[in-house]
Amino acid sequence: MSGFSRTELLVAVIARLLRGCNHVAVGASSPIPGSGALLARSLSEGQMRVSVLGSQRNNFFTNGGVELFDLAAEGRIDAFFLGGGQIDGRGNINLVGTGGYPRSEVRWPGSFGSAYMYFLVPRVILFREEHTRRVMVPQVDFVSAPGSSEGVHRPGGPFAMLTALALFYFDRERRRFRLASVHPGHSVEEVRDNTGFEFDCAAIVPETPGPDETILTRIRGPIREEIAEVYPRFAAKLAAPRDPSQPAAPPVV
Amino acid sequence: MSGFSRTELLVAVIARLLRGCNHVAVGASSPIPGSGALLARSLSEGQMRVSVLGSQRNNFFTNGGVELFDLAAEGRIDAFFLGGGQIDGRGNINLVGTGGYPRSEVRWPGSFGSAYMYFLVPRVILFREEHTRRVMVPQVDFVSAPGSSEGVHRPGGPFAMLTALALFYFDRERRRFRLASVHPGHSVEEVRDNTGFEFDCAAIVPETPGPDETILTRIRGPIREEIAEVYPRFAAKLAAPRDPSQPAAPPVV
Amino acid sequence: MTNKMFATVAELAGCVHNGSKLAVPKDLSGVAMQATRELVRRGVRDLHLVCVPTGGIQADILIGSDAVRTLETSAISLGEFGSGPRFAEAIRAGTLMMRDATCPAVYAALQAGEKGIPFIALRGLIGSDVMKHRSDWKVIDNPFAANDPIAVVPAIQPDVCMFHAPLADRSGNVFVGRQRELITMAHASRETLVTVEAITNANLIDDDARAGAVLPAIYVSHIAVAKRGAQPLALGNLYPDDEATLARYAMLSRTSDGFRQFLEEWLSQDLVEA
Amino acid sequence: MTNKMFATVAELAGCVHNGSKLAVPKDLSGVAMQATRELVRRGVRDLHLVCVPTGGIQADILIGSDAVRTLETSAISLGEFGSGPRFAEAIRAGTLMMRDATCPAVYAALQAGEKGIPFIALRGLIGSDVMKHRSDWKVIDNPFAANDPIAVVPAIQPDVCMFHAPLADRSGNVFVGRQRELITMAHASRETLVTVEAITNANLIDDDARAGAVLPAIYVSHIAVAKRGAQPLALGNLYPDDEATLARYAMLSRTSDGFRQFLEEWLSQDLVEA
Repeated sequence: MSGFSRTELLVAVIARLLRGCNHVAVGASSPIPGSGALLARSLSEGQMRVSVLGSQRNNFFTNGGVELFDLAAEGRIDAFFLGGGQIDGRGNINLVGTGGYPRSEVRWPGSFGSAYMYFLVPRVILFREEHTRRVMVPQVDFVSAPGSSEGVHRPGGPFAMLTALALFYFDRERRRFRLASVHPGHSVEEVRDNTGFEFDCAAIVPETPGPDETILTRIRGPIREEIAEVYPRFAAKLAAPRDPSQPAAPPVV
Repeated sequence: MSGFSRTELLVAVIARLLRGCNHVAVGASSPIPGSGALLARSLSEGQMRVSVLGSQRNNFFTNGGVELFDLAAEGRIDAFFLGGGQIDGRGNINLVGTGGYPRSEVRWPGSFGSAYMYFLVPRVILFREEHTRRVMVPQVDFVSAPGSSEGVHRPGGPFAMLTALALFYFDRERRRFRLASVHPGHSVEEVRDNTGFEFDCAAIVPETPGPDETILTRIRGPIREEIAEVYPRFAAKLAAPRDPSQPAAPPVV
Repeated sequence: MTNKMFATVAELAGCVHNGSKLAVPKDLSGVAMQATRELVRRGVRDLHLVCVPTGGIQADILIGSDAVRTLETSAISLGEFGSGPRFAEAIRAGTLMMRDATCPAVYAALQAGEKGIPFIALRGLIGSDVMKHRSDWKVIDNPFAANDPIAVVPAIQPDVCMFHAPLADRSGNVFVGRQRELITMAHASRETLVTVEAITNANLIDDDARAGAVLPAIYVSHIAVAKRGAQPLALGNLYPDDEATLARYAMLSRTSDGFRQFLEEWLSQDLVEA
Repeated sequence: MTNKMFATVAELAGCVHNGSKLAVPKDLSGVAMQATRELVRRGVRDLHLVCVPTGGIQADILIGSDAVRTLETSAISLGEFGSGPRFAEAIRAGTLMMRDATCPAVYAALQAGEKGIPFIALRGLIGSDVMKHRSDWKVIDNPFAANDPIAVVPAIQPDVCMFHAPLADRSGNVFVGRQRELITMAHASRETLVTVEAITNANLIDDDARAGAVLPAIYVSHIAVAKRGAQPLALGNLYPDDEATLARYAMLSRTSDGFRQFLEEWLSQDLVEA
């Protein structure tokens, strides 16, 4: 990795994943997805709307907390982000906890809107920086939301998964992840070693392209300023290039 | 009838029928029920709220047109008014038309909220000035809302019916009207001659008590001023005592 | 996107296509009468008109102009000027597919549309002829209680809704004030067409006091300025009913010839300037 | 009625009885923290706490104080300060009746409560363990389409809801601004308790700009003035999070002793003056 930080790479990748969307919504505690969405918007020449939960400036909701969810069901949200304390190879996510339910040994906050948004938003991007076998498990302990469904109205679902190591696409037919690219400085082996489930993988996996100078300038300038409204501490770190460590809290609805 | 007009009598009777209510709602095109409700409130010493559709001053709704109906289902409306192009002896009301359906020969505006409010508001007062066999029919041609129901959640229903001739109570057990009083200047025979259905009737039926001087003063003063906000032409007539003819449009939701 | 948002009244009315399911608000909530005149001028046909939850002169004129194939409403009334004559005539003639409703059912069905759920339950209704004649409504057993039949109505998701509001901003946000059913209607509709009295340079969403009563631009397809655009109907505290015109309509439209005369006068009127 | 409407914060909190189903809003919407302190001081017990749709420090403190028997929420989180330590501990200890939800289900169930309908349908959910563990939720066949199973959730009608808002008027109307879920919550609840920053002499319902964002007095049981009543949480644009206190809570509450220490400090605080 040279010339840009991991965070900047992730922001740039997210912006690419959002290309062509009319409306991208970003949930709470999501500084990198939020920055990526704002970058995508700045590159869309006025074609994209972005709603950032917790923002005043980038949040047009006037119907209370329910509006985000109603918008999703109306088909007016094209992309959304979810995370997971655990994610498995079928795209199931767990935001609730491990070691039994309801008396979980480790209890996380809860499922938020995942059990709904994952079904309704066409392009759900799973974003979790921590890429370890602790997170990427053979099977989640609790299904906050399943990766796929049968016989159920489901216009939405997983589209891609982005981690600190790599980018995956989700193949809805095969119900499996496919490794799309590995970030600079990492290898397919490293990805495999740190993933507790099987995934599809071509013989040659490209490197994730980093942001070019134009993109970097936008991230460090206007995007940083915009995201500072909601995430001032994150924005401060974003200003300092080549900062490889970022808080790893899972994004949530 | 002496010293007060028919309208003033009706307003006074309505106010009596509303005694003890916490919240009375009045629908559109209802100047007499509206005046009665405002009078009842002025007599309640601050215990009663009144919502008058179409009023700015006496309408606290902030959730759009649905709020009236949601309030009813929540049990937050104690009394409401309905009319009917036809009313029958079982309390069924018809606001739709006569002579076939959907190709009715005579078509009225429609059922408004009656098919809902009649089920949910405990004290529905049927108010129709015209008391003729054209209105008071053996059986309505179209049931906008039935007078009673079986095996259905129904906290509400008809409580009384007030016309230009008389006041009836509705007996929910027997599902019939009972003549409560006949207005000054009219007789039980006249009521019977003009009613197309059977009703219960004691051997001696009292005369409907008219408003006393205190009540009349309120009606002609503050109530007239308040109702003028919504019904200026009605209020102008209300100022002139002993005006026996009033527009006979059925009250609607 | 925002560039194309602002249109003339005629352009805006041009977005209501023949055969559309069109939702319009009740008289007190902001009726786009100027835009309706453009609809009639254009000779729009085969509308499925959904009155939210009742209609007045707007619906009666559209019916009289043979623009409506299906009518879904809880009532058509000219208020103190009586029933809708063209409506009653069309009923007698049997030229309308009539779907009599009840006000809360229209609201609830739009709320279902807004929420993207296929149906919603509603109390009342059972045993009424309104219910009996709505083959698209059903009674089911409340899944959470024994012996509790309850009506369910399918969501209404109009192709387009059209209304008149006091104010929009340059981003396309629309202030609707107390008339929150306009927001529900727009949420439920695929397209939303709004005529407004004026456009402000301020951003309505940024205004803490007003924001709760603003329809955000994401729901709005087109906006046109139409000064006194609800006349002859009232708009909130801004202007009252034009009672002379409403009375004249009520009188003339009792006959087919009279209605045609009213229409001619109305269609030839210039836009009223504020 | 209006005479009794205005109370002290302690009197207001006294209206939340042991065993009540209590609804409270998420952190950004106006949390009545001063009133919550009075609840804890009084030692309220056996609450069925409904977080709309998630909870934060308020819920975690109530859980740590053994005030909660049943918890219905889509999440408990201290935001950037991590998970709720007392919540996680109660889960480990098995002392909570846990009803994990998902945000839109909480909103939809309250909307059903507001509408007086016994249930409401909701997309999603089917196949999740959230659904699997909610024996009070069901899947039915969409009565209007073949092969379309859909989740239905029963209405939530809280005994009481409690929140903090910027402003009330002397008639008991409360301005909630963009936080419209507060209005839904109050509509659905039998009683509504509101602490406010201030009371205005103007009538909020008469104000055309604000009226659409006002909770009318008919829904409001009691109002108490509590200056900075949401602290340490933020209130809209009026004041930000008290990050020092929130961080201190997150740190101390990791242990039961630490939590008790925080509680002692918090309960002994004087009311913060604006």
